[in-house]
Amino acid sequence: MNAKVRPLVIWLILSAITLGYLALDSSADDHGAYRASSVVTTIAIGLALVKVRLIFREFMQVRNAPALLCRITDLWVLLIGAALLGSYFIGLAAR
Amino acid sequence: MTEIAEAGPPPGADRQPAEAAGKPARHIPGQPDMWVLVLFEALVFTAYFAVYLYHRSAYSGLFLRSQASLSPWLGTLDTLLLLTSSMFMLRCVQAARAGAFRSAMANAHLTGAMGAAFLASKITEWFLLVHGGHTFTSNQFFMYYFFLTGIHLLHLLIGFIILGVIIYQLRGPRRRSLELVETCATYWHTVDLLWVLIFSLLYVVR
Amino acid sequence: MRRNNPKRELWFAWYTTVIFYNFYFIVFFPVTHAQPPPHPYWSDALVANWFGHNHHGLIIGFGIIFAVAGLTAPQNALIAYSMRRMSVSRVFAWSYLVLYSVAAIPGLLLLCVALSVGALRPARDPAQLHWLYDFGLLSFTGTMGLFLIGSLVWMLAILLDKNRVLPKWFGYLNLCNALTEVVIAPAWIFHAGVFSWNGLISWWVDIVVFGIYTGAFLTQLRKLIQREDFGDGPLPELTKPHRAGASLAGTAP
Amino acid sequence: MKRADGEKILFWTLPVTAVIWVSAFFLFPGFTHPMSPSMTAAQVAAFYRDPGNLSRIRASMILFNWFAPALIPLLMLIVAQVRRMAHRTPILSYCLVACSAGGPAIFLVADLFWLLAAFQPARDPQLTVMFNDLAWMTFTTAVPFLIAQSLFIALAIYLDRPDRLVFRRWVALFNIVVAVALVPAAFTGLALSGPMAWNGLLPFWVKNIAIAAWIVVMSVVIGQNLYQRADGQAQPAAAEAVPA
Repeated sequence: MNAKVRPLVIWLILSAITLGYLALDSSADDHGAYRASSVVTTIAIGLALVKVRLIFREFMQVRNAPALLCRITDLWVLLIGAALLGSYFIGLAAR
Repeated sequence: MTEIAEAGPPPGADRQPAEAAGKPARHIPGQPDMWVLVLFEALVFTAYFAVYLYHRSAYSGLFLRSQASLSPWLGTLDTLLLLTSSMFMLRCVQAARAGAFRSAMANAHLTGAMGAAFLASKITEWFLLVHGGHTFTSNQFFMYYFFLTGIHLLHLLIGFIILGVIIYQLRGPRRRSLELVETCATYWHTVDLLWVLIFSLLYVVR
Repeated sequence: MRRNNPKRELWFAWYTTVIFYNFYFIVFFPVTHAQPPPHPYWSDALVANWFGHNHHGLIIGFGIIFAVAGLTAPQNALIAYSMRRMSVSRVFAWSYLVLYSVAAIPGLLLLCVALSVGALRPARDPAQLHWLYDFGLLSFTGTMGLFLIGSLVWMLAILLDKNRVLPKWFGYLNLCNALTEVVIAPAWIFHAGVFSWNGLISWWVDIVVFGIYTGAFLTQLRKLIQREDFGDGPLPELTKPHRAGASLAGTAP
Repeated sequence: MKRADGEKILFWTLPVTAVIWVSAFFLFPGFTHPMSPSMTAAQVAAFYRDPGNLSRIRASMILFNWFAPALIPLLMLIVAQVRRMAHRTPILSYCLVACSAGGPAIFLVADLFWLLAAFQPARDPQLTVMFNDLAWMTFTTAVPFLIAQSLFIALAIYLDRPDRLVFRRWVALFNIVVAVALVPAAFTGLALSGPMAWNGLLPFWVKNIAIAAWIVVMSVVIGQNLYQRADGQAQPAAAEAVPA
């Protein structure tokens, strides 16, 4: 892909995911009243992690970095995901 | 963390020869040292997020009711503004790398403009919330909301200083350290990256 | 330390720092139980009870701190010295030295005085004990600006330095440490919860960051001393009697 | 001739400081017969309410407030001497600078509590006791930087070149003795009466005499150095024959 077009494409993907959140948002609600939903939470966190990985890879150009940095950033995405989902579900269990 | 710092080229090392030789050498953009900050801050924020999510699921009723006072539209706008700023930042780095300093400068200014728009939007949101009676001490949700958005905004303000460094580097023909520009860009993207997480955790999570 | 070891002053400062942190840890954690901090939401009676329980630990522990707190000076001196080796103005070193020296009073000694006075007479009116307790712990936790500005000064010096005295990543780590001083600010507002003075974020997350930062600067300062090359040359004043040692970054006035 | 750098002027402020110091010490009614920590609340309140005492307390503490910072130039004169020593780094002079802010500043906190105690003597006696305790504890335990600076001076002398010492050896020894004499005061909270109480032998008499002796001795030594240096300046310093 052309280096000039590529940032634009990535930006479009990221923006589309962001707008997708709005749909996700309203799907969970009961006529304006917010309802708890583990599905929405998991999807929201998952999508955020996809965006984070895209930002790492494309915007921060880890794509062209040594493999070590690629691995570390991927590990970080997994780590963040595990911590977020873990704390959410532990909180649910502790309720 | 030390390994990353030592794995890359030493700070200030000139890697022009490798590129000139036509080898697309894999390299870390900017100082590898900046990645220590990025990864460390990402972990610190993850700790904040984990504490927030745990409390959130333990008291979901209060959090859901309070969350309804946030405007998902404003949050989405904020996210789009920062994503756009990050795109301009990437283009700025690409232009600087290609030696197109005029274009790099324009993109740096666009980055700053998007960041400023985010700042304005955030302050507006805070203003509206405080007017609606929601403050830092109102309840658990707003405590986390103002803390997370506040500490993120502080990172953004630091980002403006860093953007100033980029513009200063690009302006003087004798400066133009590509390494510094790339280092600063990495920081700017981190601000974006953290916001992406904060947005989904404060506005979307149920 | 060999008497003629040219780095003896630097090693003295480094080892003193390590010794001080050992005292600090032993006194604050197991001896006085001032760390992790007790709860900010306790009633007068519970606070009075805490003072009664920890009477000897507080008096002896803080007695040790009163005896050794001056050992913080070599640490600040060594860090200031690291900045004198850098290609930055000496203003940085002096600023750091003053900031961190002043910080010892509100950030350390006032806590020791207030809690010692509380422990002195556990039968004192519980409301007054509570005031002493708040005074000590808030002064300790809530002293932010000195450490914040101090860390930023060191960060800026490292990032501007061209002599590569300390690695840049450590410069950035200073920013992380400075940010914990912002995160601690809500401890002045909340009596309970994650942002109170013993909260999950304001204390636990911050102490982990501080621990990593302390470990990092101790190792980096150690490496700095190891790299330092004074050779076996004559002492500065032997070669040039007047205001000698201009060649040494530090010795010039 | 050495150009006038003002160090001697700073040095000669010390007698004035000493006058303030001695008068403040004898003016404070709680020092000549140091107040016991075992006094009851009523006794402490009566001490501050006594009109004769009250004006003496206030006057003496106002004087102390002027005295403590006046010592900082002395500390800086010591730093200037340490800089002349044959050290490779400024670490020890930095250490002394770091200590010089701490010592007088803690003393000022104690001074503040005494003045607070005396400001509203009609208040609840329990509160007056608390301010009195804070003042005495701060005053008595205000030794950390004094101990440290004595040890740093001793170390600085030890590391100086033996054949041309800036301070003579006994000054180092004297400083170590002072540092040791100050240590018991740190533990004054252990007892409300006896030799370890804040009016007892170790935390009050030994500590304060050690501090007084330190100020006097260090002033004299500094004065000697300032004048010797001025005399010796006529000949080049290298003339002090160093075996090559």
